[in-house]
Amino acid sequence: QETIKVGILHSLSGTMAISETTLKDVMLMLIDEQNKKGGVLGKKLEAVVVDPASNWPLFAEKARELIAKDKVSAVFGCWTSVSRKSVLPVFKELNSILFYPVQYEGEESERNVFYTGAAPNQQAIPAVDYLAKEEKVQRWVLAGTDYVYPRTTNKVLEAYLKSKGVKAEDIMINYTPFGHSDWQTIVSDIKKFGSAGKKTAVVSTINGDANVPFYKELGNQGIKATDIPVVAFSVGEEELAGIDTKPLLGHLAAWNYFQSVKTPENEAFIKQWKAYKKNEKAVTNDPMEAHVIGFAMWVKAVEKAKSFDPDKVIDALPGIEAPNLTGGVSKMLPNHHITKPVLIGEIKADGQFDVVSKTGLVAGDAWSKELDGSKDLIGDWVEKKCGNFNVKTGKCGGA
Amino acid sequence: MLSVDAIDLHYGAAQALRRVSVTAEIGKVTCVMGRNGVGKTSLMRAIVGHQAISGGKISFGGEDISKLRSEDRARAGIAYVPQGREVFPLLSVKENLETGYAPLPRKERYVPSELFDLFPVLKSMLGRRGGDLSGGQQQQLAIARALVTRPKLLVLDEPTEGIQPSIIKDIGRAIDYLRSKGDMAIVLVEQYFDFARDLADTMFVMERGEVVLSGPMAELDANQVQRLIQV
Amino acid sequence: MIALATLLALQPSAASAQGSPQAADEAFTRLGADSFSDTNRAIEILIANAHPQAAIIIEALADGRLLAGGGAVVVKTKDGKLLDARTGAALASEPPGLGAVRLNNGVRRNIQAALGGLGLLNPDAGKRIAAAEAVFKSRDVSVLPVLETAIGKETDTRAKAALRQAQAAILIAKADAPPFDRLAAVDVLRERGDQDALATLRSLPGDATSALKDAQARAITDIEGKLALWRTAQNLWYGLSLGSVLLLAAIGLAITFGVMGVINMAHGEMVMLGAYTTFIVQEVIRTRFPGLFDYSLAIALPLAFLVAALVGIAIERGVIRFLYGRPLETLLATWGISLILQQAVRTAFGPTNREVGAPAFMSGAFDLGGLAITWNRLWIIVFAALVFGALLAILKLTPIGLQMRAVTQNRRMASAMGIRTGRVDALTFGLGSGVAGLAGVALSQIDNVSPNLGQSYIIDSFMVVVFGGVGNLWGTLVGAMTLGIANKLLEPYAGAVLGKIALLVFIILFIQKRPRGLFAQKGRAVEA
Amino acid sequence: MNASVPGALTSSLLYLDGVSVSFDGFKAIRGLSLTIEPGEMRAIIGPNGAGKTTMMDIITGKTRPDVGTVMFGGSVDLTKLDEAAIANLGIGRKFQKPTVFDFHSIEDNILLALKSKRTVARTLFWKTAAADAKRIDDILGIIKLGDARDRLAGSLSHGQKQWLEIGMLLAQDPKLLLVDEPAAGMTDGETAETATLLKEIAKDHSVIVVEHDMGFIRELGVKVTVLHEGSVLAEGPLDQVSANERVVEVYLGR
Amino acid sequence: MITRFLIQGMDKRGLVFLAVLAVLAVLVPLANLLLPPGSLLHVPTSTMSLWGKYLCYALLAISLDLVWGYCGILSLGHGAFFALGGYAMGMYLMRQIGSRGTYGNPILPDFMVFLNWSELPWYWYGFSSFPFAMLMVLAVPGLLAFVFGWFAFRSRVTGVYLSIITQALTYALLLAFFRNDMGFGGNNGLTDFKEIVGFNVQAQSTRAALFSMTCVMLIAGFLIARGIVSSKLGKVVIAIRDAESRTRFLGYRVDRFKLFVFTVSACMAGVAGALYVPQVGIINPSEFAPANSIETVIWVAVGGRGTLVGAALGAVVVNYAKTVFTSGFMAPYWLFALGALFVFVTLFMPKGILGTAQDWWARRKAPPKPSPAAEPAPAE
Ligand SMILES: Nc1ncnc2c1ncn2[C@@H]1O[C@H](COP(=O)(O)OP(=O)(O)OP(=O)(O)O)[C@@H](O)[C@H]1O
Ligand SMILES: Nc1ncnc2c1ncn2[C@@H]1O[C@H](COP(=O)(O)OP(=O)(O)OP(=O)(O)O)[C@@H](O)[C@H]1O
Ligand SMILES: NC(N)=O
Ligand SMILES: [Mg+2]
Ligand SMILES: [Mg+2]
Repeated sequence: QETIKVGILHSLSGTMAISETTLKDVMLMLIDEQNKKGGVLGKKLEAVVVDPASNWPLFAEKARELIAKDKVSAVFGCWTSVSRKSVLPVFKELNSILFYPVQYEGEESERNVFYTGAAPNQQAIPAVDYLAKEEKVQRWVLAGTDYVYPRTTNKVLEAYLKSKGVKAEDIMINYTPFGHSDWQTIVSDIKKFGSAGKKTAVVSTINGDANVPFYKELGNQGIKATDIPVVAFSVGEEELAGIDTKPLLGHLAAWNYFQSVKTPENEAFIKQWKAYKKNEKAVTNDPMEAHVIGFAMWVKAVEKAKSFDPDKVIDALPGIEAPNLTGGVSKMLPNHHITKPVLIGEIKADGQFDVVSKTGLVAGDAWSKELDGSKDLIGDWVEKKCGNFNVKTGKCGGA
Repeated sequence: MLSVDAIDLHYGAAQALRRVSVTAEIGKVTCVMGRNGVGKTSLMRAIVGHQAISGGKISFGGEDISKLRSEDRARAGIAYVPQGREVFPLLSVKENLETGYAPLPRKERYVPSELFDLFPVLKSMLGRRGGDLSGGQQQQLAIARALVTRPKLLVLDEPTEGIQPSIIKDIGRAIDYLRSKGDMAIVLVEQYFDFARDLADTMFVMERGEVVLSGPMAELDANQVQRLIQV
Repeated sequence: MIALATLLALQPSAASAQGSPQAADEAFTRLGADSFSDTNRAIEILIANAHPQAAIIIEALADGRLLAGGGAVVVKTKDGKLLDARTGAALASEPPGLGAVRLNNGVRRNIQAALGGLGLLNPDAGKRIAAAEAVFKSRDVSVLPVLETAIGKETDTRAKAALRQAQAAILIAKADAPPFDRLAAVDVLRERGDQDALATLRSLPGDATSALKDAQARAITDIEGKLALWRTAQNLWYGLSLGSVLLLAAIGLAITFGVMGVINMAHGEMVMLGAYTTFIVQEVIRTRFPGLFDYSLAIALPLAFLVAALVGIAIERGVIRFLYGRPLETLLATWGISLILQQAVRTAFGPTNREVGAPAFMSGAFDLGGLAITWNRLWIIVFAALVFGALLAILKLTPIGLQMRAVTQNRRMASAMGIRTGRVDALTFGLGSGVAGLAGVALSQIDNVSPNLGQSYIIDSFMVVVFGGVGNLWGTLVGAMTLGIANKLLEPYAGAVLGKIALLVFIILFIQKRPRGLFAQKGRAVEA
Repeated sequence: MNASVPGALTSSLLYLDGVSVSFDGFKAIRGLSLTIEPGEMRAIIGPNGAGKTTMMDIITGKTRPDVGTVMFGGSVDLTKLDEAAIANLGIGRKFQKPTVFDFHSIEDNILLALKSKRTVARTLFWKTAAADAKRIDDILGIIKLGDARDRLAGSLSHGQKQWLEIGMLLAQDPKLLLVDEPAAGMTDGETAETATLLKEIAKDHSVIVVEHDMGFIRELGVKVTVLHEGSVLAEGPLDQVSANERVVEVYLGR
Repeated sequence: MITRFLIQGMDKRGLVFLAVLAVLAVLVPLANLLLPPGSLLHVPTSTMSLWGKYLCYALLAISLDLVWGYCGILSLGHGAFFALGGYAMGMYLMRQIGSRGTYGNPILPDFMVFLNWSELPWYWYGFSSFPFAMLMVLAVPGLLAFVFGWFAFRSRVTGVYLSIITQALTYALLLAFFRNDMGFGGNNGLTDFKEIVGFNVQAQSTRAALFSMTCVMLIAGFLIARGIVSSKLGKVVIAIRDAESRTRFLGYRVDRFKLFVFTVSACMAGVAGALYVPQVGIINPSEFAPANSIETVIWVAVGGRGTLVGAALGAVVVNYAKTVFTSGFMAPYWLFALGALFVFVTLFMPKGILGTAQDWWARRKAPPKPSPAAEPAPAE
C-alpha cells in the first residue's frame, strides 16, 4: 500500500540535540498513533527522519532532500530561528509545508510555514504583566543570550515597559554568549541591581545550555524567588530535569503549556508519552504540545482538502481548529500563527511548574505592535495572500 | 655474548645490510669501521632494536633477541650511545642520567661516581638542560647515561665525534678500563683509524652494507683496512 | 502588611486571648478557595486574631503540608499524621478531595514575614537570627513591639545585632518614630554596610527630616565606597574561581597535549565521562543509599578518575600509540573518538541534561567581610589546587614522571634506556584522562551534565595550555588564573560578550609578544 | 674584499670586540674579540663548551650578544640584523649537527641554497638557468652524491648529511663561510679530502673552521685561535699553540 | 610566464582532476537543464546544489592544504576567511533585494529595519555593486590574513601557538558576528536572497550557472595552488615547513613567504565562501565556529595532506558521507560512523585516501623510492 511521507527535521546530534530530539520522538509517536487510527485519507503515514546535526546549512540540505527526494507531504521541524531561516528558501522554492513548534521572535509570516510556537505577544508580555501586577515588580533585568530572539523580545519588552511608565534606570539589559557558563559576575550584578529598594525581577531569555549554570549560580548565591523572581521563556520541564530545583522554588516560566496542567487531554497525552518512552520520568513540554497541535491541524486540513497537495493543504489550514492540551481549542490564523493561552508557572521542588496564572486564548501576532517597522504590518494568507500587508498603505510588501 | 648472524636490513625497499655477521665477546672491544653510508649505524640500530631486521638472527647471551623490543633488550643489558647523541633535550643532565635507572633494581639506582671522574664537566652541569649543552658535552652525557644502566653490552656509535682531543684520550682510557673489568662486551663504531686500532680486539670492516673484512686486530693488515675506509 | 499587633498573644504563655470565631471561619474558608489573594488574606486573619493554631498552620503552609478541600483544612505533620487545622485534633480518616494549598511568591513572602514575627522569640538562636533577617526584609512595622521585647531579652551577641538591624530597618521607614531613634537606625544600617542595608537606607520615605536625610546620604556614600572596594575584591575572587575551573578543565590536557604532544580533541569527552560518572553514582545513591548523598562526590572522585583513565588507556592502546611521530594525525583520530564518545553518551543517557545535585557542604554561600563566597566555588578552588599539586608532584618527583617526560621527548631513545615506553604512554594518557575525569566531577557542580559538556570546554582548555606555554604545568596554572581573572575584571566593564572578545584579542596580541606562551621554554634545548 | 668601503670602521671582514653572552647566568662567551681579514681562513679549536658554536650563533644572528661589537665588511653591525639579512650579506654556515631539508631531494637542497635573489616574486617565477643547473651538477660531484640526487635528504646517513651541508654551503657562495666541525663522522680519508676542499675555497673566500681533529687542522695549515671558557686563550700557528701549556692542559691532553 | 607558472609541475593526477572538473562544469548543468526529469542521466537540481556545496568546501580544503600541507601552518581558523568571503557575497545579495524585503525598505536590509536602524552603516556602502563586492570577497579575507599574518609571522609565532591564535581569531569573529549590533544580522545572518547579477538565485538556470562557476573557480584555485607549490617558492615553503630556522640561515625571509602563501590561501577561502552563500542561501556566524575550521583540517587529513587533489577529495568524501549518514536508519547513529571513518583513516591510511592510494599504485608498478624513516618527522 502506498504511504504518505512526513518529514521530521530535528537535530539529533550537536548542540541542539538536547532540545530537539524529544520533538522527533513526539512526532514519531503522533504518526504511529494516527496510523493506528487508520492513517489519513485512508493512507498510512510514514515518518522520514533526518539529522541536520545543529548545522544550519545542513538544515537546508536536508530540507531539500526531504522535499525533493523523499517527496514528503509536510515537514515538522526546526528549533532555532536561524535553522528556520535557513530552510525557508527551500520550502518556498519547492513549495512545501513546515510546521515550526518553538517560541520565536516573530516578524515573519510565510506562506509555507505554520508557526505553532508562541509569538512574542503570546509569552513575554503576559509574563511581564503578571509580575507587575502580582509581584508588584518595578525594576527589571532583561537577561538574554546574545542573539536575535532575546534581542527582539527584549526590544519589545523594553518598549512595552516604558509605555507602562517604567523608567530607563529601572531596566537593566544584559547579554551573554551562547553556552555561557560562568555566571558569578552577572548574578551578583543582578543582586546589586535588585537591592535598590524597589521590587526587582529578572526576565530571562537565556537559551539552552547556559540555563543550568545560571540557575545553579542563582541557587548558590541564594537569590530566592521571594527576593528577586526570575521569569524565563526558554526554560521548561526538560531543562529543569537537569537541575536540582529545590533552591529555585518559586522562580517562574511563561509558556503556553505546562506538564502540570490538569486536563483530561493532557493527562492522556502524558500517559501516552511515558508509555511510548517506556520511562515513568519522561517529561513533556511546550514545543511538544505545539507539535501535537500542529500535527492535528495538518491532519484535519488534509482531510478538509481531501488531498495531500501542499497548495490545497496550505489553503485549508487557516481556520482549522484543534484542541490544545490545556483545555482550550487553538485555531490556525490567517497569518499562519495560532491562538494559545499564556500560562505562568512557578518552579516546584519536583521540577514541575505550578500554574499561577492563565490567560484566555491569545492570537499570535506575526508582527510586533511595539516595533516601529512592523506596527502596521499584518500577515494574511486568506484574504490578502500576503505575509507582510501594510494596513496603512493597503499594500502588500512591507512599508 | 653478542652474535649477529647473517642479518638483512631494509629501509622501505632499499637494502642497507646484506647478510651481515658480527660477534662480540665479554671483555673485548669489537670495532666496526667503514665509509659514510655503508651501514654501520644501521647495524647498531639492528642490535639495539631500533630497526627491524628482515633476515638473519641476533642473539645475546645465547638467547635470540631478534624479536625483542628495544626496551627489553636494554633490560637484558644492552646500552646504546647513538650517533647524533640523542640526549633528552628538556631533561636536566641529572635527569638524563636518571633515565638509566629504568632497568635497574631499586638498590642500584644511583650514578656511579666514576662517571664524574671520567666526565667532570657533567658534575658541574647537573642542573642544565641536556639540549643546552655543547655538542661535545652532549656526547659525554650520552656515554655516561649509557653506563648508568651497568650494561653487559655497550654499543657505541662514533662516540668520539665532536669531542675534544683530551677527552677522546680519556674515553679511550675508559673503554680500556671497562674492557679490563671484564664484565662487558663493547661494540664500537669508529672513524678514527688510530683510535680504533689502539682499542680494538676484533675488527669488522664494512662496505655497501656488507662485511668485507674481519678478524682479530692483531692479525689484520692495517694497510688493507685503511684502504677499505679510504675514499 | 500583616497586622501583628497582638502577636505577643501567640506565645504559648499568653494563649488565653482568643480572636473571634467568625474571623477564623473566614480564614479557613479562604484557605480552601485555591486563590493566592484569599490565602494571603487568610494568613492575615489568622495572625490578626492570634489564632492558637496560627504558627502551626503557617509553618505547614510554607512546607506545602497544609491541605484543603471540601471545606476541610488539614495540617499534615512532618511525620505524616493528619490534624484538623482548626483544633489541632488528630483526624481518624483523611477527608476526601484534599489538595495542598498552593503558594506563589507573594504568599511565600507573607509567610516569611509572619514566621519572622513568630520566630523572634524562638529558643534557638539560629532561628532567631533567621527570623530577624526575615523581618529585616519585610520591614513589617507591626512586629516592632515583639522585636523590642526580643532585643530586651537577647543574650546572644550575634542575634542581638541581627535583631537591632531588623529594628533599624523598621524604624527608618517609620515616620512617627522618635527622630533620634531613626538617626540611630541609620547608624546601625551603616554598620551593617551591605547591599541590603543600602537598599533599606534607600527606602527612606520622603517625609524624613533633613538631618535624617543627611545622615542617610552620608551612610549611603560610606557604604557605597566600601562596597566598591569589596566589589573589586569580589571580582578578583570570581576571577580566581573561574581560573580554577579553567585550570581543572585544562590540566588533564596539559598532560595529554602538553607533555605527550597528542592534540587530544577527545579531552572534553573525558571531562564529560567524569561528570556522567558522578551522575551515575548519585543516581545509585538516591535509589539505594539516600543517606550517603553528602558523600556522593567523594565516592564519585575515584570512580570518575578510574573510568576516564581506563577509557583513556583504551584510546591510547587502541589508537594513539600507532600515531606517535605523527602528532597532527592524533587530531584527526581523537576528533573521531570524541564524536563517537559524544554519541555513545547520547545514546546511553539521552540527549538532555542530567541532574547532578550538590551535597550540603557545597550548597549556599557565606559572607567573608564584604565578600559573598559560595561554597561550591570555594571547594572547587581547593580541589583544583590539590589536583595541581598532586600532578606536579607526580611529574617532578616520581620516576614515572621522569620516564613520561623522557618518553615524549625521544621515544626510541627512551626505550633504548630500558624504559617501557608502551606502559609509560598508556599510564601518561591514562593519568591525563583520569585528571580530566576528576575535573568532570567538579564541573558537574556548576554546569550542564549533557553530551555537549566536553565541547564547551575544549577550546578554552587548549587556549589555557597554549597561553601558559605547552609542556609547563606551572604555565597552565598561571595561564588559567590570568585568563580567569582578566575575564572577570573585564566583564563588569565590557559585558560578557565583548569581554570575551577582548580576551581573545588579548591572547592573540600576547602571543605576538611571547610566541611560546607565558612560561616559554627558551634556549637551544627547545630547538634541539 | 670590500676593505675600502667608505665609512668603514675597520678593514677586517669580520670584527668581534668585547662580545659577551650569558644563558641564565652562565657566561658562555666572555669578552671575546676576534678579527678575520678578507680572504683569510681561520681555524678555531677549544674544549667542548668553550663557546665556539655560540660564537657562530652570534655571528649569524641566532643569538644576540649581551654586550660587544660584531661588525661585518667594516660597517655593518650584525647585532642589528636578523638571520636572513645576515645570510644575504654573504655569511654562510654549516651547522655542527647536520640540518638539511629531509623532505626535499638532495638536488633540491642544493637548489634552495644556490646563490640567487631570495624574494617572494623571484622564487615564485624562478626558472633554473643552464648555468645554475651546471653549478648544481658540479657541487653534487664534489660531495659525491650525484648518483643520489633524487633521493630524499632525510634518508641519508649521518656522514652523507655532513657532505650535503657542505654542498649547500658551497652553493650559497658566501663571502664568509662558518664551518662547524666538518670532519665529524668522516673517515680519515674523507677528512683529508674536506681539508683540500676548504683550502680550495679559501682561495677566494673567508673561512672560519671549527674542528677537534688536529690532523685536519694541521692539514689546513692556517692560523689557529684557541677558545676557552668564552674567550681567546691562545692564537697562532698550530705548532705554537699546541706547545702552550694551558692549551695542552685544557684541550689536547697528554 | 603566467602559463608556464600555471602548468609547471602538473602531474597526471592533477590533469585527471582538472579534466573531471571541466567535464562536471559543462555536463552537469546540461544534464540538469536539458534532460527531462525522468531521464536516466538527468541530474536533479537538489543533487546539483549539493555538489555545488561540496565543491565550495573542496576549494576551501585546497586553500587550507596550501598553508598546512606545504607551509606547515596549521590554521584552525580558516573558516573565518571562508565566512568573510561569504558575508561579502551575502551583503551584495542583501543589497540586491532592494525594496522586495518584508518591510519593503529600499535601502535597509530587513534586519536593520527591524532593529530600528535609520541608515545603512558605512561598511555596507558599495556592496550593491557586484564588482565592488567581488573585490571585497578577495580583499576582506586577504587583508585580514595579511594583517594577522604580518604580526604573527614577524613575531615568529609557530606551531600550536599559531594554530591556537587562528582559532582565537575565528572564535572572536564568531562572537562579534553574533551580536546584532555588528550590523550583520546577528545569529540569523543574511538570508532571503532574491537575485544575483539580475538572475533569480532560486532559478534552476542560475543554480546551474553557479555550479559551473564553482567548478571553474575550483579549477582556477587548483591551478594557482599547484603553480605555487611546484615553483621554487613551493620548495622554499616546504623547506620552511620542515626546518624553518635552517631556511632563514639560507637567507630566505621566512615571514614574507609565509605571509604570501597565507594571504593567497585566505583569498581562495574567501572565494569559496562567496560561491557557497548563494548556493546554500544563508550565511550566519556559525560559519565562524572553531569546529568548522577543525573539520576543514580533517577533510584535508582524510584526503591526504600536501596533495591538493587529496584535500579536495577529502572535502567531498567527508561531506558526502555526512549527507548519506544523516538520513535514513543511520540518522541517530551517524556520528559513530563518521567518527569511525576518521579513526579508520588515521590508522589504516596514514597518508590520507589519496596518499595511500598512490602508494598502493606505486607499489604495484615499481619498487618505491626509499623514504625518510620515521625518525625525522616533518616539523609541524
Ligand atoms: N641556551 C643555553 N642555555 C644554557 N647554556 C648554554 C646554552 N647555550 C649554550 N650553553 C652553554 O654554553 C657553553 C658553550 O657552548 P658551545 O656550544 O658554544 O660550545 P662549543 O665550543 O661549540 O663546544 P663543542 O666543541 O662541544 O661543540 C656550553 O657550556 C653550553 O652548555
Ligand atoms: N632512515 C633511512 N631511510 C632510508 N635510508 C636510510 C635511512 N638511514 C640510512 N639510510 C641509508 O642506509 C645506508 C646506511 O646508512 P647508515 O646510517 O647505516 O650508514 P653509516 O655507515 O652509519 O654512515 P655514516 O658513517 O655516515 O654514519 C645509507 O645509504 C643511508 O643513506
Ligand atoms: N526561536 C528561538 N527560540 O530561537
Ligand atoms: Mg653512522
Ligand atoms: Mg660546538
